[in-house]
Amino acid sequence: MSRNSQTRNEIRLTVLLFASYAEAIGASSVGVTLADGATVNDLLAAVRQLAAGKALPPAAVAVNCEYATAQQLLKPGDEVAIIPPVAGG
Amino acid sequence: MSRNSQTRNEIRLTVLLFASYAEAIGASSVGVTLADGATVNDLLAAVRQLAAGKALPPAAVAVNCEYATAQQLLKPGDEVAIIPPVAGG
Amino acid sequence: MTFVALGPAVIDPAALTASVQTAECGAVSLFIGVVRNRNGGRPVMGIEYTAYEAMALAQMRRIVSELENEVSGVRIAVQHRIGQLGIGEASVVIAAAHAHRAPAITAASRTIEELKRRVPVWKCEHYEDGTREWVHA
Amino acid sequence: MTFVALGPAVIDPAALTASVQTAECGAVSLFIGVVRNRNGGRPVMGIEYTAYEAMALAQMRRIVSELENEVSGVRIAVQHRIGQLGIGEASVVIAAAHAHRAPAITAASRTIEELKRRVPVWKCEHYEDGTREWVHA
Repeated sequence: MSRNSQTRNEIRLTVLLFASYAEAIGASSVGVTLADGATVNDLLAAVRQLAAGKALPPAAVAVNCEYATAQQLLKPGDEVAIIPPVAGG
Repeated sequence: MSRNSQTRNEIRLTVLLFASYAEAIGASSVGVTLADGATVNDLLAAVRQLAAGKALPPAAVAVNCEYATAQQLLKPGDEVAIIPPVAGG
Repeated sequence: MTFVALGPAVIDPAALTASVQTAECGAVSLFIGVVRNRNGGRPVMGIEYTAYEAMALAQMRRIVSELENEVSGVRIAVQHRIGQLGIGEASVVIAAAHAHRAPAITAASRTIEELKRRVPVWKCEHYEDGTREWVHA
Repeated sequence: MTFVALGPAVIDPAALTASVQTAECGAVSLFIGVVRNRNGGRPVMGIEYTAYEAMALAQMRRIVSELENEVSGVRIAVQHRIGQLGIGEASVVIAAAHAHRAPAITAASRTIEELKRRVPVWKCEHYEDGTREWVHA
């Protein structure tokens, strides 16, 4: 509870991975730590880093089972998932 | 085979009736005799006479299982049917 | 090959689906026409279907063949029931299969439209008050 | 009331039909998505479907509810299968019922379009040569 920890808060999130993203990263979920004020775009960039340069399709991000916008802010407790291009049906 | 019978040939046809027409005329088929050169329109008029003024919807005529035009000529041996407005499905 | 049928038998949509499906199919579109409990605001108890059977079959075959020519690669099956049908029973089932969904859906939809326009089948509705009437839609 | 399901069970189109049909229905339109034996010219042996299940169910419910609001009187059911499917097996079935045919057909067709656009389900195609690939259509 120092002044420092209050100004430099971090958000720890568990990110669900599917399909090509799960395969490239080798996990069905990963823990990521982002700076307070991080957006969906920041999260996506952090996750793509984990793929270590493997080719991946562009992906959307879902927050709490809803498609999120790129500039949407993340907050602790959000259920976050990377959504590669869907191909149901 | 007199000269007379050759010039005054008649066409005898059995006409199939369905739905409101069968009900109004009280039969599922009727025999009609038309003058040589009779058209589909003539046949329809002759059949409607048999309904004795009962209200009937406009109908199409089928000749050999095909929809016929009003001016189409009839010939002996044709399978003729009155087709009230269809309502399948 | 094409399955077209008309008769008093209960229609099995699964059988029609099977008749059009091949390993190349990615989509099957089914249309099921059902007897409903009212028409034009009047309570309906049931419908009696009659047909000019030879012509109805010929026209159904024609419709299928026209659409199979028009929509390349589609396979269509049609079965129409005749006789006395109760509420909820299927009077007609159409199945259309194709590699892709859009042509399958279009073919099934076009088939029911053409069937209603051309196929000599008639229905006599039986009403709650005991009367009956030929439908001239 | 609305039936929306996702899981490894074989889908029964008759059960979906029954779930949407009422005495007021005159038409049921069914769409069946099927695994086919080739894609983009490559011979396919089978497809493995995976889903983000919670979100897929939420999105399917949302689509059904949007279309039931938009197409007055329509009733829609959707079931998607996941797991390893062979050629000819149904991956998705949609049933839409309405008093009249046009809204039933429109609703089933719109449902499959929306499902393909929004529902987080993915397929990994297995090819004849032993390779596999995630489909990013």
